Amino acid sequence: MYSEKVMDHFSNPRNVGEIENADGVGTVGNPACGDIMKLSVKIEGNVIKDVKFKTFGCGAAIATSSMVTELVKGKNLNEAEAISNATVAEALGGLPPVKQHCSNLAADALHAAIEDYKKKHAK
Amino acid sequence: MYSEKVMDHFSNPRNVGEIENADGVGTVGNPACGDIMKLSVKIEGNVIKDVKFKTFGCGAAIATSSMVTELVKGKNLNEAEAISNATVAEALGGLPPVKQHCSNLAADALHAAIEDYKKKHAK
Amino acid sequence: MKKIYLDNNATTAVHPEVFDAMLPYLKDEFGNPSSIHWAGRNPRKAIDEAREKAAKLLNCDVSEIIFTSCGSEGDNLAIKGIAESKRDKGNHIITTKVEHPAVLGACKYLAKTGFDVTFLDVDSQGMLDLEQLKRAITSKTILITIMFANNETGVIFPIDEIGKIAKEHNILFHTDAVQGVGKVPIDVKKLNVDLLTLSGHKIYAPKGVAAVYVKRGVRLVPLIHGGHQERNRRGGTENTAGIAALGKACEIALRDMAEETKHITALRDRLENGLREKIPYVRLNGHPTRRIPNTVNLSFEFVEGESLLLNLDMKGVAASSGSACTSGTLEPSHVLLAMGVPMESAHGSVRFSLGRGNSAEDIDYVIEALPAIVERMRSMSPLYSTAAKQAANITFSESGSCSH
Amino acid sequence: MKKIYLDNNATTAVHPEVFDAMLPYLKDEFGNPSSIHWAGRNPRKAIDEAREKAAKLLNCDVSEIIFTSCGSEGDNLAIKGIAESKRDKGNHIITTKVEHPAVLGACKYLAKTGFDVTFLDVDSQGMLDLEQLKRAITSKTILITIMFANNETGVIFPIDEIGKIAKEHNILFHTDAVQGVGKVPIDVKKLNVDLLTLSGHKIYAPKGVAAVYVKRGVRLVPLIHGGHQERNRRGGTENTAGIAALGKACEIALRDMAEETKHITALRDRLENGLREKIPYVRLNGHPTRRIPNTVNLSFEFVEGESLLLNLDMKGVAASSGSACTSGTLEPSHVLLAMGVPMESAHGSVRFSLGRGNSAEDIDYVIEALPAIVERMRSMSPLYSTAAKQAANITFSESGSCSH
Ligand SMILES: Cc1ncc(COP(=O)(O)O)c(C=O)c1O
Ligand SMILES: Cc1ncc(COP(=O)(O)O)c(C=O)c1O
Repeated sequence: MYSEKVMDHFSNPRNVGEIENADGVGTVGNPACGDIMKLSVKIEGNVIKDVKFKTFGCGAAIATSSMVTELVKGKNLNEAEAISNATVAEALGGLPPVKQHCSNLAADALHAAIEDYKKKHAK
Repeated sequence: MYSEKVMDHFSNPRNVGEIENADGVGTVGNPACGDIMKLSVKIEGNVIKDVKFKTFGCGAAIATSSMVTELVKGKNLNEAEAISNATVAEALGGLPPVKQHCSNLAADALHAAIEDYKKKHAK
Repeated sequence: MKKIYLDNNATTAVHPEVFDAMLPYLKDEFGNPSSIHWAGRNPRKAIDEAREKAAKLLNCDVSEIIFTSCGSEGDNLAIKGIAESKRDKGNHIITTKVEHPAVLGACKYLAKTGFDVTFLDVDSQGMLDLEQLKRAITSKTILITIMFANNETGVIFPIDEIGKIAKEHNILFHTDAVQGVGKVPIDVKKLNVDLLTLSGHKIYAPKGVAAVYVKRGVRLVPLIHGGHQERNRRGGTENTAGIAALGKACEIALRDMAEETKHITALRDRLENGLREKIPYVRLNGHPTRRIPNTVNLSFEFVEGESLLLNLDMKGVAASSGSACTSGTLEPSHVLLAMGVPMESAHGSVRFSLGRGNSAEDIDYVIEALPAIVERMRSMSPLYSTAAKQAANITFSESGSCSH
Repeated sequence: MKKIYLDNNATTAVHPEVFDAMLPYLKDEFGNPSSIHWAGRNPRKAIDEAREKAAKLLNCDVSEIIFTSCGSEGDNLAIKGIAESKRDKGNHIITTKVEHPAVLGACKYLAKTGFDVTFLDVDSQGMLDLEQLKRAITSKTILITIMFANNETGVIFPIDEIGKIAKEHNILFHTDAVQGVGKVPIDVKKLNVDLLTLSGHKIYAPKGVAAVYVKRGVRLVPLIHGGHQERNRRGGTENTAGIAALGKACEIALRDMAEETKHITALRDRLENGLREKIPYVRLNGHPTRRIPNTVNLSFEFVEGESLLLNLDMKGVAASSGSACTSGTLEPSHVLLAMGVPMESAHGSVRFSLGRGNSAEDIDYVIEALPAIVERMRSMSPLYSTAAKQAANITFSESGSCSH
């Protein structure tokens, strides 16, 4: 069902965990689909220095979480905001049709984390 | 589909042919079913001395024709008239269900031949 | 005893390559194709590949193939599925009198549930009158279902022209191509058909698997509701082994058709000519040329078909009868009757349908054996005068009833 | 790699004896069972014998068995066939919320075409309330269709009692016994069922064959119209090889059931107890005792089922998820939701279904492997606090949509 790349990220997920004293945290999901993602970021200047995730979800959910952390690390906020769920799916070499709508929330989690950072920062 | 006995009578039918100057001839059938039987009898006194058949029909039709000639030879007219299509089928060890209604006209042909004989005789 | 199989329109032997192709799925690769674990992976791949092969044979897209369990299911799915999905557009269906019982049965069923069905006539050679078809079309016509080739006579209908007529009138067109696929090239794109049925066991796959082509965009109500299989158009765990077999059979059909057709046509013509030369009073049922290459249907006048078949069988020759005596009813073939063949001749018909396994020796054996059988049966027939060597004059009283 | 198959409710491996029983019909005995010649004779016999074996397993008459192509076809035939033939008597059908998609699909389809369908609830252990059933019956109720055993949880319904209720009210009763047959003794005479579905590939026959028991005198409209096969109740050339296989599988089921049940129950309990001992926060989905002997459905809280299955698969263990992630939709199991299992737990369910091929070593391997997998997945789960070893407190914004 899944491509090799998806299975690689699923079985060896990058950047699992939670950043203590994170600058931004985004938690998104939909229990009906069975996917909940929590992404935390460390931001220095305008750049994402560190990022970690925790995900409750299927293979696609975990792989996209892992992939988005790889994609975003070292990127500036503008670049990070430009990453879409489609970007992530593409970077994984595609997802099975049934997984395209749901289970592909990693970019949403990232954006939520950045928003959270901005909100705190704005204060 | 057919029992061994039916197949025996089908492949080695007894008393095939037509009796010249027969005392009675019965021809019955139903082209829709694809069976037409012609039975001719030679009668002496009250007894069926000889009997022959010609049949256009399926395996069951030919086997029943053959069997009825065997059953009836040497019988008197009362005995012959008592032979029914069921008697013939039974003597063959049964016919397949689909063949029980049609294709089992041999006794009808016999009765028609006897009737023919009686009609001529009555004159 | 010699065994000569000339009943390939009834069913075919499984091709050895097809057998090999299905074997793994009856052994280690038994998993459910919907499973995500190791056991389901190769079965899923097998189905995907089979679908590609079937699509290639018909020149369509993989998404346009629905696997079913038999041609009859395919016909029922196509006809009832379209009837139901188009019910609000109209309730008129056009078919012919010479369809296979699966199509006739589905249409007669629909006729009982509020549909209006026109059964077109055929002429004495089994051909359709396209003007009659055009006249039958009404504003309520939603489906035309006409077979590609007749199973009893082999007659091929002008599917391309029918397709054009259907298209002009914006009516969906289904063809039961169970006897056409694998015997003549069929390109659904060129034919203008919207739905097409094929059956595995007529093309050297085993019984239990078939397929329907459904043109993209054509929606039909499933016959078997259930799981998501076949894109929600046919529920039920897939018959992986059967489907893999069908795929292989389609691949072989595409590969070998040209060559096999040459081989089979030559043998069929040899049989047809040989028998007609040796036996008087033989009638060809069907069209002399517009016919699938493997089929010849002959009536041997004055004798009945089943008797001939039994006698042939005793000599190891398997053929079948237009007479449905063989199949649980005693009425003569509806196909031959629709062609106006007289009752007695209809009952005297024999269908020889050849296949890739046949040889010239097989054919010569039949040409050798059958004349004596026919002669013997004629000598027993009250309809034939042996002395005059022609029809006998007889009258008879009706007896027996075919309805039971 | 070790391969351990614990997904026997999805499908089973073909039993070697079954394979041997079907082989001849994929080779020399390829004839059409309706043919009168040599090629049809043994296939016909094979079907007759298979019918006897199936009838013997269920304790019914051979005339009461209809062979079909899959359990889904059987369910559709039974439900739609009765609905249609009883339409003039009433339009109400009773079923449950936890039926297989084949039954639910057929019922929902009927609901769209003018039938009124009641979907009964189940309690948290997946059991039915018979009082609710009784209350649901109206003067228009023509059919009750309730499964014998649930495919996801293994829960067995009180079919005998339901049968009595149906009989008292003179309502026909169909049971989808696809997961019951072969696992527990089923005697249709004792159960008061009028129709019953079984499927070959759940009892070590191949995919592509199944059967419906239809009590003598019960009339149903065919799903597949066509030839005279199956006493005019199911058209289509018979899948001889599949039917012979199903017959053999029924024979083996009858012969081996008692012994296999002992073996499989012991292993299932060993698995269930072993996992629950070693892993905290495990929920048993279904009834602890009223269950078919081979099935256990567990939710591993805080982790998602598909991830677990993928991890198990990487270790060679084939199991499946109540979560339908695996089968083309993302909604969690309708069965578990009907039981009131929370969304997250429903998504975290794993069904282990054992079969005759399993050994104690298989089970111990899983008991060994799974705890580490669960722990690792929990450490990745935002719903679980690794430090506190309990549920984490989280809030999240909804995103994504399951409907597509
Ligand atoms: C309870 C139940 N009913 C029906 C079916 C459908 O059977 P099949 O896959 O043979 O169509 C299944 C299995 O998939 C089942 O578990
Ligand atoms: C023209 C035609 N249509 C449909 C069928 C039905 O196919 P199946 O036997 O696979 O149901 C057949 C063969 O029996 C056929 O010859």
